[in-house]
Amino acid sequence: MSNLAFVKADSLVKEFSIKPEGISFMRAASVQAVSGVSFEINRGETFALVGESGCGKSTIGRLSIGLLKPTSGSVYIDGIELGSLSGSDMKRMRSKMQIIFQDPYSSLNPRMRALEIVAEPLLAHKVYSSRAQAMQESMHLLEMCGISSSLASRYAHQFSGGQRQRIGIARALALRPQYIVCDEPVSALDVSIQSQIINLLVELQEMLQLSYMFISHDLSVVRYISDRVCVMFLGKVCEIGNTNEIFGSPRHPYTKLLLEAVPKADPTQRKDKDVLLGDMPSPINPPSGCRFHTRCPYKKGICSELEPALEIKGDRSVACHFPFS
Amino acid sequence: MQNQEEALHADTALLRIAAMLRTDKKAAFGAVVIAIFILVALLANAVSPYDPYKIDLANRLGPMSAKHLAGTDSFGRDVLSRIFYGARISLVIGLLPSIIAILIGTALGLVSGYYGGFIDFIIMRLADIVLAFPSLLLALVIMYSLGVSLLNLFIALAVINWGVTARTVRAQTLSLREKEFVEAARACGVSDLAIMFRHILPNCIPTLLVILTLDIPEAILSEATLSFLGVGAEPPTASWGLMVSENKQFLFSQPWVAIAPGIAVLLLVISFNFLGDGLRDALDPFMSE
Amino acid sequence: MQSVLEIKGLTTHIKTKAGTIVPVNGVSLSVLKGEIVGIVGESGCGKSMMAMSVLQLLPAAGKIVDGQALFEGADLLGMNKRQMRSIRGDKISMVFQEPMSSLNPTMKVGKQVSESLILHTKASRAEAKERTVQIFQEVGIPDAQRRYNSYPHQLSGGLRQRVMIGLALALKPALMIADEPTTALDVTIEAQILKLMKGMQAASNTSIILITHNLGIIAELCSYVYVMYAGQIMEQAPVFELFAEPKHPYTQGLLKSLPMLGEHREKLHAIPGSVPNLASLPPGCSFCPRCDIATSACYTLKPGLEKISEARKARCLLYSKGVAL
Amino acid sequence: MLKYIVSRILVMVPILLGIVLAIFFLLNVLPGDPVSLMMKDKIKPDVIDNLRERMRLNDPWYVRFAVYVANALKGDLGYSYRYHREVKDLIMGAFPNTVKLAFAALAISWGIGIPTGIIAAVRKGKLSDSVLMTFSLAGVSMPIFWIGLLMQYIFAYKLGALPTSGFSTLKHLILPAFVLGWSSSGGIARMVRANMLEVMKHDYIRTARSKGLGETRVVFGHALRNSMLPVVTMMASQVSWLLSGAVVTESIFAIPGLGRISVDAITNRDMPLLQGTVIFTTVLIMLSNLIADIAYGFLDPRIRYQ
Repeated sequence: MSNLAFVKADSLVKEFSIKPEGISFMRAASVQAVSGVSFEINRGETFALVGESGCGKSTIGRLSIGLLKPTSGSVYIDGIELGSLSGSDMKRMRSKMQIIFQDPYSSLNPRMRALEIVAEPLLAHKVYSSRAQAMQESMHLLEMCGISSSLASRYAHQFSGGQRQRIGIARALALRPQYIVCDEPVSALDVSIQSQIINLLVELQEMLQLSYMFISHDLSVVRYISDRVCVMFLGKVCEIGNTNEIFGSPRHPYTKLLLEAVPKADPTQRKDKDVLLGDMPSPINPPSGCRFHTRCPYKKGICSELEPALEIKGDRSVACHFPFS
Repeated sequence: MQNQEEALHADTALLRIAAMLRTDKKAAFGAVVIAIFILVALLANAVSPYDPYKIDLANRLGPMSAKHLAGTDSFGRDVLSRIFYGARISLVIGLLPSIIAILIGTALGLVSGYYGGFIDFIIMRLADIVLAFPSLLLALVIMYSLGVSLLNLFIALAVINWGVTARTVRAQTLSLREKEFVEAARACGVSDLAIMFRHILPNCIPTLLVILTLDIPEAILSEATLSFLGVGAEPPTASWGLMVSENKQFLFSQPWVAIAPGIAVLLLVISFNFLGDGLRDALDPFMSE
Repeated sequence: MQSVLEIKGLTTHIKTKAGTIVPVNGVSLSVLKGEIVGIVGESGCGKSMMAMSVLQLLPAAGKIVDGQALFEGADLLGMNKRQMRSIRGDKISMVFQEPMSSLNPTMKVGKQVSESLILHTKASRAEAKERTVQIFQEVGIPDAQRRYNSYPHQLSGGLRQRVMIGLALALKPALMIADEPTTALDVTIEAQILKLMKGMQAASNTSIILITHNLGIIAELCSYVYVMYAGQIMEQAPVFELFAEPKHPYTQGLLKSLPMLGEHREKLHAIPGSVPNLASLPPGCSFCPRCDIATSACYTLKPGLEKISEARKARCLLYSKGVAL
Repeated sequence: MLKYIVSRILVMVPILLGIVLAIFFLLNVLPGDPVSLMMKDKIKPDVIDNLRERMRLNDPWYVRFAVYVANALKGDLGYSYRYHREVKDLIMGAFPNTVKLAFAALAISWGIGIPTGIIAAVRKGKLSDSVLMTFSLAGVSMPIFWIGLLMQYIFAYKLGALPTSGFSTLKHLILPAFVLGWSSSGGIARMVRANMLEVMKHDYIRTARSKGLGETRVVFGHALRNSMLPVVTMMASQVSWLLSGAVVTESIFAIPGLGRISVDAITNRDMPLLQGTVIFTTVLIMLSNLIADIAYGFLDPRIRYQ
């Protein structure tokens, strides 16, 4: 299993200091956005990271491609630890891993044309000897992602949200990466456009043998696109496993309630559902024991005292003292 | 929301400015007056009826007349010609030190915002220091220390005015640095320098333009004031501030001679202010970014 | 049953740099007493502008050019400012998408609610405060007495939206318009807010217009649905009928393009093209450039909203009598 | 909140030191030797040597700097060559006059600027917006010395209503305060207007309207406080602007204040006096900066309850 893994994360921890601006001598408080997360992503697989805001999923995505440095723990891409690489080796490594962003507006430089945006990574890595070749390749990539070449010299703002997302995907593909982090790639899109982009991502994966980390809060999309899924709560893993199994029979109470909370587009399935009470606890001051216990309807005494370990059973792991079976 | 995003764009910026000039009468007035002053300054020797330095003691403090449209000063020099020549000093002092200050401020602001940390701390404290001085007093001290001359005035104004630009560019850099297109460039292995020049700087340009149109009138006023106080241009230079100062003792007998150069200052400065306000309105989404 | 609000032929224009656009184009709808009516549509379809028109809260560039909005027998659109103000907040209230930006950051949240009570009921400060604390308790704000004195930034997103709902329901209005009330919230918080809205609605018999892009929310809450596209109502139907058998090709496409939680389909259906730009709509049916079954007639003829059954209408030439397709 | 105030004060210290250093450097290190500059060649060499010794000019500049700062902390700012008096006493004599002028000008500036900004914003694009903003902008666009002269000509000479110079009665204060106040009202009006327009676009204004509040309540109850917050921080830079303007105003109207002293010090090349005045003025500005920051903290609950 692990020799197949293309991406391997080992006990990742990431702390951010929250410092009042300009006051350098005051002691900075810190927030642990990611607290000891490990996972593996196999070649050609879609691994989904789900959870609500503040659960650390975007941070993990950035850690996994070296855009952020972990406070502790390590990331291996194709067996090589990112933290050990020198600047120039890291630059070479970057061509293996890329990222697609959520916001199709802020992810493209408003002062560049679509063609230049996609060509930029090619030029930065001097993939081609001439600029003209890079532009030609950029044109090809845009077409592959459904942007016709007649539009390639337009500026980003002249495209619709869906088209912009396609340009972002073309840019991510430019260096022929094997691993792509998709950070909420369809959350900002209209319903009718979402499925276009999802289909494109799936097609590209089949064509180019890509591994995806698919970060999303939309469980329906995750269910559709992913092979395996990791549910997170406040910087910790709740459970990891095969998507169909987790969605079919969640073992962690959070997963179960999260699934129930999603409004179903079918009025015949209306029911008075259990609503998860309370708010997301503060990451600055996380609850003792199991981080979910303040909101968990099934909690018992031990939950507030002892943090449950991630129990691994086959390819399914769960971190709960009293998991559903 | 989409409209605002669209506004955040380069080639629409020019269109927006053009549209602004068409609809904003005050800004259009400003642009026209500035253009006239620039023409007068360039062609001063052609449009001036007299040599601005020619002393004619027989015609001292002459009234407004067909021969001397704005009268003559205490040395009998033609006031209108001196005002025309004075436009040169005001425009050069208004434009060049401001541009230099903006270049300095932009460079420091970019580095400060992009790299952060210690270098940011140092640059920002320097900016705090420059900004905490009352600008006129700082200029006085610099002129005292370097000696009175137009060149030194030039240096003083450039040194004083970079603070605001540095702070603004830093703030913009900080917010742009977090934008996903900058992250994407980093993920692609684009170098820091290329990110600063290709991704950050171009998105700051509209803001810089607005700062420039607000700095220029300040600089013009500073030159006039310092020259008035005797620590700017030196006699017999035709500088508007100096002209008021030279003739202020005749204010009650021959008011026009002291007042006319001030009208020129007012016209030029208010024109820049009108244009600057128009630009700010037109480019507003950039500013609030 | 008696209708609370009856909108007839509402048309609103907005002046933009690109010319005048028509975000609301001849919209008619009615809301019955105690009913939750859903308006669903994608970005730029005019659903928010329609709500703003009803309360005359349009931005300065907007103008209502035609139509009526009969509320308790009186036409809202013909009212002067003073009459309109006595309706707003008291008889008709609103809940907006962003609870953070919708609350004044420098005013205590309690005061923001009691302000409205004082204005409309002439209550004294002390009475208004007492009533506000009571309302906070009703909308499930824990520690309501203390929260009265909180500022918006001290509350979580969910609590802020509870404050907004408390504000909207403070005076037991006949109608509440909720514009994307849960879009900015996490799934579990969304479920809480939806449950709260449903509960409050049942208790006070307030009618609700629920504006959303999320078909799931429509399916869970509404009894009757209007589907908007490019400023027009494309289809209207009771919720069960709409989801069971959508009549308009746009509605059909939308429903098919949703990845469903319960199943794993091979390929998602996608509506091609982009969400329409209101500044450049096609001459015929506004949906025809993206429609699978459009014929040449669709490009020239503007379809009317045709009655299909007692409770249903659809704007498609399929249902227009006397048009050969 | 206390943490906020303390941090603000601590941030001030290095800036203040930097400013004193910068002034000291400009006045003591750059132009060579103030004594020979001052004395030209009128005095015997041994007198000069004596003076140099007394002023510690033979010490390296950083020693002189340290001595200067140490003395300044004790309240000793040196001795004026020109007036043969303690710099401290001269400053203390001039300070109240400048304070009077500055406060009167501030009152006029806010009195014109804030209402102008509010009305212009509420009536954006209307005639009143245009007229009011042009009036305010004209104030910033005229050189203070010129408008001062113009006012003297009109009110003192032509109408004979007000005195041209001196600072003995309240009447003397009217013209200079108006000149200085008008000239800084433009910045305030611009800022209030811009903030007001910005704030009026916010969602909570729409919420306030959706409650049924009248437009006056919306503007004064919800928009004003939020749009005045940045204006408070501007107060500090306004004090800086007023003190700069006071230099010119005091010269024109012959008011014995700090600005007048500094111009005198320059014309007489009285370095210790110039240095003392500039440093004192800068400290004043830093203090008003601090007050503005603290006021901002109190007014904005997002900082107060951090």
